[in-house]
Amino acid sequence: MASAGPSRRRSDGRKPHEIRPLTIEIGELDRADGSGRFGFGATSALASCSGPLEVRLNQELPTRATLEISHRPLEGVGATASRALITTLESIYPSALRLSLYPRSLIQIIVQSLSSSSAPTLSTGRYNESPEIYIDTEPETTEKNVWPQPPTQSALAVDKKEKSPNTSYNFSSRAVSINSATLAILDAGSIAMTHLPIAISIASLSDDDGLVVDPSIEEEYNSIARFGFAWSFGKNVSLREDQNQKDSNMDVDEEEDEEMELIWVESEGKFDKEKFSDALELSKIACRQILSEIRAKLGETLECKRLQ
Amino acid sequence: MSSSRIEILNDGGLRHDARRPYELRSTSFQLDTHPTAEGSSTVTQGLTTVQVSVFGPREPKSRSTASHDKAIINVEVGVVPWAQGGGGKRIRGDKRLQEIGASIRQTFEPVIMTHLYPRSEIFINVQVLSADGGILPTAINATTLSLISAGISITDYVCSVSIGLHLTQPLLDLSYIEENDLPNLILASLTNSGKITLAQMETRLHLDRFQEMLELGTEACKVLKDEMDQVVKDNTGRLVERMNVRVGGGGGGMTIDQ
Amino acid sequence: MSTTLVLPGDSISLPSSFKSVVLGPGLAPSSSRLPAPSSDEVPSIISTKLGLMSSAKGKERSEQFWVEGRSKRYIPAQKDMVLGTIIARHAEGYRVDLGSSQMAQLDGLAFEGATKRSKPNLKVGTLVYSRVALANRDMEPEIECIDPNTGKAEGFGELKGGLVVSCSLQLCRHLLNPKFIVLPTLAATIPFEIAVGLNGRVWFKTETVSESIALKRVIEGVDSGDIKPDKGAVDRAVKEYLA
Amino acid sequence: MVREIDPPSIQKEFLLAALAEGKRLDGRIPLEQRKIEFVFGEELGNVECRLGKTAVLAQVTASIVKPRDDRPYEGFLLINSEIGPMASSVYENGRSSDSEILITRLLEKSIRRTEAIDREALCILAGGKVWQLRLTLHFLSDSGNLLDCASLASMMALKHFRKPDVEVIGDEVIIHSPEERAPVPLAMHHTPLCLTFAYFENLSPILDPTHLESTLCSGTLTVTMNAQREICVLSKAGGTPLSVEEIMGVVRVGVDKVRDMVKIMDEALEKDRENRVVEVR
Repeated sequence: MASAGPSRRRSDGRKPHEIRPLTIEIGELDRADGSGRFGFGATSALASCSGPLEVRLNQELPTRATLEISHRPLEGVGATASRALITTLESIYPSALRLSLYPRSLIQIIVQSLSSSSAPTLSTGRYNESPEIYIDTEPETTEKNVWPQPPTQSALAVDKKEKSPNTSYNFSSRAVSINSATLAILDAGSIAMTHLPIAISIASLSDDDGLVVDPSIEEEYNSIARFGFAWSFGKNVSLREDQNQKDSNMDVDEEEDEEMELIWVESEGKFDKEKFSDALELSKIACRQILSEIRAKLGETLECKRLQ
Repeated sequence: MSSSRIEILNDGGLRHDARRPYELRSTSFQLDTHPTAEGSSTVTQGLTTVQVSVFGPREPKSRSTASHDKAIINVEVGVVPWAQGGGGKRIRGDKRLQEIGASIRQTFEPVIMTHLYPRSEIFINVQVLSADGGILPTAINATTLSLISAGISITDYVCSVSIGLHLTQPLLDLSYIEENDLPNLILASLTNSGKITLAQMETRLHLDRFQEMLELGTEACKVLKDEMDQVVKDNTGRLVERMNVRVGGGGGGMTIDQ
Repeated sequence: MSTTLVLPGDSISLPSSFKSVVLGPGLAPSSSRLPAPSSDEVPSIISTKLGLMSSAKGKERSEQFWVEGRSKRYIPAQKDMVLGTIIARHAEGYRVDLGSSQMAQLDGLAFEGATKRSKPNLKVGTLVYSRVALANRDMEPEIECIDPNTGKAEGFGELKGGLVVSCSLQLCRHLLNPKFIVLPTLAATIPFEIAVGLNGRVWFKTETVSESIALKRVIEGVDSGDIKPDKGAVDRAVKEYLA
Repeated sequence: MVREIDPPSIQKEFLLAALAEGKRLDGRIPLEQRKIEFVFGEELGNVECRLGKTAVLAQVTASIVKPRDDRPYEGFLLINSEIGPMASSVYENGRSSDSEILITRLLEKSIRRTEAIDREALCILAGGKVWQLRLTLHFLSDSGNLLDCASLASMMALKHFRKPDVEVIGDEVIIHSPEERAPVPLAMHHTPLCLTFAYFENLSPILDPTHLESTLCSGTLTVTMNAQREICVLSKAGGTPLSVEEIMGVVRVGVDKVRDMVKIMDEALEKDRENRVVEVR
């Protein structure tokens, strides 16, 4: 089993803390006010943002804009998974946007997952050396063995640990949805944002090993613990008084203008506090790296569309 | 339905209900068959019966949809549960009914002079009482008659018929069994100008046969139009008599040419 | 200020050499930790939009700063010249669509020489060039077709014939700027009449249809970045589209 | 959510004047289609099709299910074509508008009822196990003519999709992974493609209307044809009445347009096959 010591390579050749090549594009969709596509390697999502639009009477709020977030899975995966993803987004964006500037209007954010969400299913769908004998099938569990299987690297001899059937999106899909929504709002340009949510997923493959940043579908599936972090970047975004109160182990290192606040954490699996704080640190570095890549790519895009 | 294959056309040239290929099913057109509607009509073609009642032009329920310079046409299509004969394959799902409703609405939008009734709504309720194939054509014929009986001004009769193709022999006015087995084309045309307002075809058909079916369909629509026209004239004739309008001396009066 | 890219949340350091600083769209004091009113510390300014930092000399040595971003959705602002479509007509005026979240009110009397009895009679669907008289976030915007201080129409009012093109708000701002060379270059080859609305709509009228189509394609080309906003590229595009 | 607001009336006047001169607003001639582009996804059967600025994503997945009792040999093809607000804020998640119903029904007719996919070939074990194909369509941007773009995306996704090779011994079914045996393409009888024409009062019809043109047109006619000169579906619902010759004229134009589109699709498939190792994943 490729253990993930700091120097050891992972199954797809990446270093443990290395992120897959990013896809960052804005402004693809013609009819939406803003659109953004974000991807970690093969896992990607496309988001569109429109607003402020005319709102229907029953949804109208007098003091702020109504924020309507919807998600469409790639293939008809259970509504619960996409409902959970919507709740995650609904917990992040109202604080990032200045909704009070646009009362009695509607802001629509739609996220479309572009990579299949179903992790490799646990039962006979697993390919290992001998062809799997395949006997019974119940028609209604069509989700169980769905082809095409997500890209599974060479078969890993997996000891049959008890795995819960996958009912929710893996963490890298959630992270990709958050980042694509952020790009879409940036591209729309019609909604004031105070800070930028950037997300990353981290997994720990086994007890004694370290953590891997931006796990692939395969790694995430075999991991014993999985985390999703979203940091928000922006000046004065963190609410703590900055001068005196230096919290010892959670020190917010004081760059000159960059401040970051943790706005979303979700995790599955067993881990101890020490592993969690390692993951937290790793996610901070990773999100900062993603932000700088986004800044570079957006700079390029705006440069070629400059009018002066 | 997968009983022994029913012969579509036997060697004597007759269809399964003993009709000639170009023979329409027996039709009966009745006007004013609904107690409260402004205009209504019940049309039976063969075993398919459709009752259409027209309410309007009236105050639209939701002000927002009303358009400032023309009437809005709303169509609702309903099927009574026993229309398809007991537990048989019911007309599946409301998507199909919604599609029929949308087709009727789009067919009659250019025909009804909606600019004469601004900011109003014309509500067309289509009820399929018994279904033996050709629901849409019968519904279109019934809608034309009910609009006439409601006194809503339309530019021309819209008559509709379904055409099938058995190998190379076109068939007119298909019944349910023929509709399932043959490629069928539903055609609605403005009979005076002979132009086609609606054409819907679902199954595969070679390009060369298509023109022949189109021409045949417009002919059939003209025949249907004459029959419907006759019914309207008789109905109006009776009304005029009952109102005993004296036919004025000289040429001034109302003459009804047979 | 060199044209640097700013992301929402970036703090902006303003050169405090000027008496007064005017914050344009896209900049705002970060509200999360305003300094206590007593302390003279200036609240830190952050950007709330993606775009390039821009600045210009204002009146009496004041300096204007704003973020020049791209966006398609218009938010009504006072004194903006806009192109609207009349969607409804009622007793005392018209409701006009500007492409923003709320429909604008156009009073029947807000026209040159309009009196209670002689009001202009505009049909639904008419295109109107007007000026935003009143716009704030809690009320429906109001527009008028006269210049308040001269009382003249100054080109406002109904626009007949011609064609409307939608493009980004940024391009509309630049089209209104005389130093932007796209329109003068076009005018050299195609004579046209034009009205630029800051709500992302441009109306123009030319003699022939193909000239209008060429104009439309050039404007959309510049907007999407396919045609560079310089004399050579625009001329080449016009020739190609007119051929 | 927001009711579609009609463009100013001068737009229609200009459009009609331009069409009278045989010119369209984006420089195309009346019977010219916009540029077709295909972007293939990571997995087989995932294709995004762009027709000008209109974009539709199609995804095919397969699963094994028990067939219907009265049709033990037939597999299933489910089509999910719900238009979400991403295409344009006019479409809402729950309610389906008229145009959405028309598109869903026409796709259903063009792909399923014309037996584009040989459903008997989807049978693994008669009465026991058959393949169920699920074609999900995502409408990304509606810049006019979603139907043609969706039908192109669907057919390309079905041609691009490969299902695992299956071996039946007695009543045991063996699924071979892509590593062992090359996945098998779907058996397809023909390639039906939709072509939508828009009509304006008494002007000649235009092919592949943009969003503005379809809002201002007085009627549309959609014909689905395949390369074998067969008409699979024809739908002219209302709008300006047409004579028989006009309809036949349009259908003849459709025949060779479909042949060009099939050629474009095959070239795109060929290009993708080269830089994608199909056999060993």
